[in-house]
Amino acid sequence: MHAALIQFIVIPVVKIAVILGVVLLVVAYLTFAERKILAYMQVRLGPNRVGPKGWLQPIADGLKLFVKEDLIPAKAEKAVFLLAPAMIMIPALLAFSVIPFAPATKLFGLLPKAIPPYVTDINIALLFVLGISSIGVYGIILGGWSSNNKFSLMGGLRSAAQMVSYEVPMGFAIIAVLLMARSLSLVQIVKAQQAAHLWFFVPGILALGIYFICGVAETNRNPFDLPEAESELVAGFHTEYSGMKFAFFFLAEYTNMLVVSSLATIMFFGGWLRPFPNVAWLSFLGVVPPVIWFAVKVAGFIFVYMWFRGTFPRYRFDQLMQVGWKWLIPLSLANLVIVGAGVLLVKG
Amino acid sequence: MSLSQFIPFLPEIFLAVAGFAILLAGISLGKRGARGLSLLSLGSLAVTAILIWVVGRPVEGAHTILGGMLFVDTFAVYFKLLTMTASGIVLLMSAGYLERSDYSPGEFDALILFATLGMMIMASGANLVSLYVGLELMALSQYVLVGYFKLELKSNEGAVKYFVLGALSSGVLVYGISLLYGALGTLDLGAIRAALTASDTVNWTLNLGIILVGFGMLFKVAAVPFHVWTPDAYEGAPTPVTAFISVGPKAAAFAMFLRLFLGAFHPELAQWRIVMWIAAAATVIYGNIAALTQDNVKRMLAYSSIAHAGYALIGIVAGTAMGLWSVMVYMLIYTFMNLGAFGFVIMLETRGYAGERVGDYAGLAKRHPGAAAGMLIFMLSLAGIPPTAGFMGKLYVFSSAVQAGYIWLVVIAVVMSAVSLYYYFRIVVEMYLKDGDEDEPAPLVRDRWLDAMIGLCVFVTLFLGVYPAPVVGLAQSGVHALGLG
Amino acid sequence: MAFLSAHFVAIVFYVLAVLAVAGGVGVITFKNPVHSALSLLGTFLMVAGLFVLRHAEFLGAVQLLVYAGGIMVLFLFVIMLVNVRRLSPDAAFLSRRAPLAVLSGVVFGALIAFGVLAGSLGHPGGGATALQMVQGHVMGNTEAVGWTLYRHFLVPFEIVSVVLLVAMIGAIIFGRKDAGLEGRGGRMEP
Amino acid sequence: MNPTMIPIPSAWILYLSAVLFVIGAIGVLLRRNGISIFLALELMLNSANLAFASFAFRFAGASATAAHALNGQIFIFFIIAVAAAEAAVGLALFIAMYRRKETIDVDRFNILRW
Repeated sequence: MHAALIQFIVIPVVKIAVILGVVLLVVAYLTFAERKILAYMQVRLGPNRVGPKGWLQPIADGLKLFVKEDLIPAKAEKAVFLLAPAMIMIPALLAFSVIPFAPATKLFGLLPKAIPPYVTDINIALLFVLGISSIGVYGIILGGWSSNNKFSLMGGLRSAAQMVSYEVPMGFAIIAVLLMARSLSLVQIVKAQQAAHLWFFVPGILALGIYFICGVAETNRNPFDLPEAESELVAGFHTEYSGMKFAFFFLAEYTNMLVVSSLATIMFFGGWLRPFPNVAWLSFLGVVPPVIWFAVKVAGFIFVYMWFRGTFPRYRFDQLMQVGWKWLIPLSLANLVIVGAGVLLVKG
Repeated sequence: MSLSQFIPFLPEIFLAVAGFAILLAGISLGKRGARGLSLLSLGSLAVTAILIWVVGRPVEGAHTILGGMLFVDTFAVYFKLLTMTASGIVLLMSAGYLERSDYSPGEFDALILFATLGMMIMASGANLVSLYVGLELMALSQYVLVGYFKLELKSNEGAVKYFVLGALSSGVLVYGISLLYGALGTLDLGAIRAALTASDTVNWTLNLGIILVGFGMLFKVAAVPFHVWTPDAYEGAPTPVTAFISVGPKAAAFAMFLRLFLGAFHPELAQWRIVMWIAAAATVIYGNIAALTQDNVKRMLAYSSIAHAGYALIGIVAGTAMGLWSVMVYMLIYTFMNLGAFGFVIMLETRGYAGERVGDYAGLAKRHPGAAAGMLIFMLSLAGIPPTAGFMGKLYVFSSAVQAGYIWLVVIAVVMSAVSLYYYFRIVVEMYLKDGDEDEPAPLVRDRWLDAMIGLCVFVTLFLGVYPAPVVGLAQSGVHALGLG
Repeated sequence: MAFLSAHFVAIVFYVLAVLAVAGGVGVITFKNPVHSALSLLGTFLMVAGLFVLRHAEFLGAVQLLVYAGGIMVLFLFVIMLVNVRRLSPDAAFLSRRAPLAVLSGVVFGALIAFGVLAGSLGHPGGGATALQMVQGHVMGNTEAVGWTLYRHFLVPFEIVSVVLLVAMIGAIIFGRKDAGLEGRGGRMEP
Repeated sequence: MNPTMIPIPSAWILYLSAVLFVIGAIGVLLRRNGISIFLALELMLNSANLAFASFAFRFAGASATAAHALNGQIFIFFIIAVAAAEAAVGLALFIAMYRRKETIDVDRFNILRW
């Protein structure tokens, strides 16, 4: 009985708590990282007043948002208005329940038996993440609608169209990975890359490109940040939000970036695997724990996100739709055919 | 699954590809290509028919293909060719109509072809999954076609009502299928029939499932009390579409109806017969009574088509081999006579919805004796007066019911046929006995293709009225496919 | 604790079922279509959970992706686009048809319940392995569904692709604004 | 799943599906707004899906019917696909009509009698 208690209640709860804590902390510092990186790209200093070199800035930001007055517009649809931030944050965090950061570990011998550090490994993990992240669009569309503000509504509707459109090529790009890995389990996808002696970004370079572009669009980041386009929509769907509720939208964006980057790492860059995991003379790289390898790769993708933000101008809405429907979807279909043929040739 | 297994499926594959090609051709040809596209579509239907004749015909021993998804039998071939003929006639009738309208013909023709594909699947489905999917393909194409004139409010409204009720009926159908599946554990028609034959206990899950599937089918054939959509959809739709949905989809729905109820569910005949009896009687009575008061010809023909569905249902109630082939024959005859009647409505419709009122037919005989004579023949046939085909169709259906012992149903149907004379002859009276507005006579569309198609329908209606044997023979060969007789 | 672990499935079922029914009731009672749609979304999510409970994991994910992530977004999109708030309130339960509708619904429900009962479907049996079997090997629900779909149900699968094509044609026909056809234009589009 | 867990009877889910079906049917009869009717219809389709899933699970338990167990899940797949297609067409239809008429209240269609 006690074993069951530990196995089914204690361990999962601890895991969930740790992962939630780490993710939220990382997300908070992502905002800091973004400001710093943008600052360096624009030859500025960035936040540097709170704490040493500004390192306590996210905490100050959090405090500010927490104590700020929470406004609800008089004619807003109150229940939905309150629901919207939750509906964007919860799916973003839920996705982390299936993302494998590292293989099962004894934590340097601290644990009696190896325990996987991720919450669960289900055999439809990839579909689950896709499905969960497609729920995220509700937060935006409902937030925009319930604010009773035309600009917010336009932002919300734009976002709905954008996210639904870009889900299609994203799905096709992911199918290419599935063809190579032959599993929907994220753990199995990583193991397949180990077994194949090849990270999937090599045969799936096109899929990676499509996936990441769609990922940028799905997270409403520059150059696809039309839903919040400051200059035309005065911050779009979250114009009317303030305080903690605004913080939720803000953090959800970064959480989603983290999800997209983690998935990209897992599907194309071998997840927690060190570079060349099967080359013996490189085994000294194994000194670095797998979770660090994972973090480094994810950080790379996050940097690309911020790089985009620092360099690209925003698309116009019709251009955005054109890119999605006329370029990415045909391209991803073509990629699917190519990868499928390749898999057939190699594996028979 | 080897590639050679797909050979009997080639007609369907070809039609799908052709539909897609015509869609693309329509985009490049634009609004001027109505006639060319119609011919192209007709050509692809013809090729499909030839393919059916070459590869899609039943072979000894192999009754289902592709893992038990589709039947290859004479019943399927009969209904496939019937629905394809109906689609072909509609395509030619609609070319001029579309030319006069502002709407592009490419999507129209493609949708007709896709709907035809759906009907072919309905006629040959051997599994509830393929039947359902075929039904939905047909239904979705129809919704779009009914609303095709999207700037006409009537077209919009007809489509919305049709869509809402159609979706409701498919929901009911699907729930019925789920209960059937729950009761029997299979979706395969052959297996369902075998299971029903084997068991002799009354299973309520099963019966409820059959009834719900029956409701879904009654909706698709527009039988009372599931007819509500019919007048609105018929009146609102562009007239060629009305002509189309009144024949092809109805025939396909009856094909599926027969396949299910006289094929798979036949062992449970005693359980569902009473429902069909009531539906048939109600449909015949309501359709004919409601048609009496209509002033709009399309609406009148809508109620008339409800009544005709009722007549055909009588054959299903009979539940015998003769009931089966009489319904098959009836659908063919109905297709030609109804298409002909709608052809005349198209002819009188110069632009928009003008020429739809009964009064617009006044004095037609004086100005256009040929057209009036043709309309007279279709009205006679729809009313069931010899020597037209309509009479023969009714004769077969009614005698099958008499043989099965359903005298009262036949009495009701005969009485109601007499009632129907009133509204069919209202048009005849308008045409021959009334003087139209001499100053401003309703113009008539001169379109040689339309004339030719109406001529074809006149010919078939008269020919089958005096010599129905070939069609009866064809239909009778389909009886065996369903395991009756 | 023992009770909890033994009746885990039942507890999950009850929670999902109650929420699903509550969502369903919400769909038909809320006056604002947006609220109806949201409550339907809730029901869809619960049904996805029930699919997983019945070892239809793949379909649970598809339900999430297609229904929750696609169809309902489309609904909300359209509701917001046509600005249903401007319509008259949907005072359904005040109409005189209400008692009739509820009565017929209840009768129908009783019929189904009776059908289920009389069909002696109450037995608790059920198994997961047959739902994960691919050619005699237990692999997983996704693999099994995929295998059956492409092996046995290829024809309907192909036909469904045509159905989706027709849906696309229809949506484009109704949705597009033809410059030649429509005189108005200038409508605000997102 | 823990093998000591007590499974729930299939009939429960069937009852739930019947309840949802009836709620949907009542909704279709009561609502007048086209989109609300359509929402209720989706509820009905989902109830059928639920019934299929339940039956499929039940058949998977008995060796005689296990071979057909997956067919139920396959049907759900097709229902979902068709429902998506229907939603696309139906909603586009509502939009087209709204553009014409600025209403989607089915009772207010007065050109054609209901």
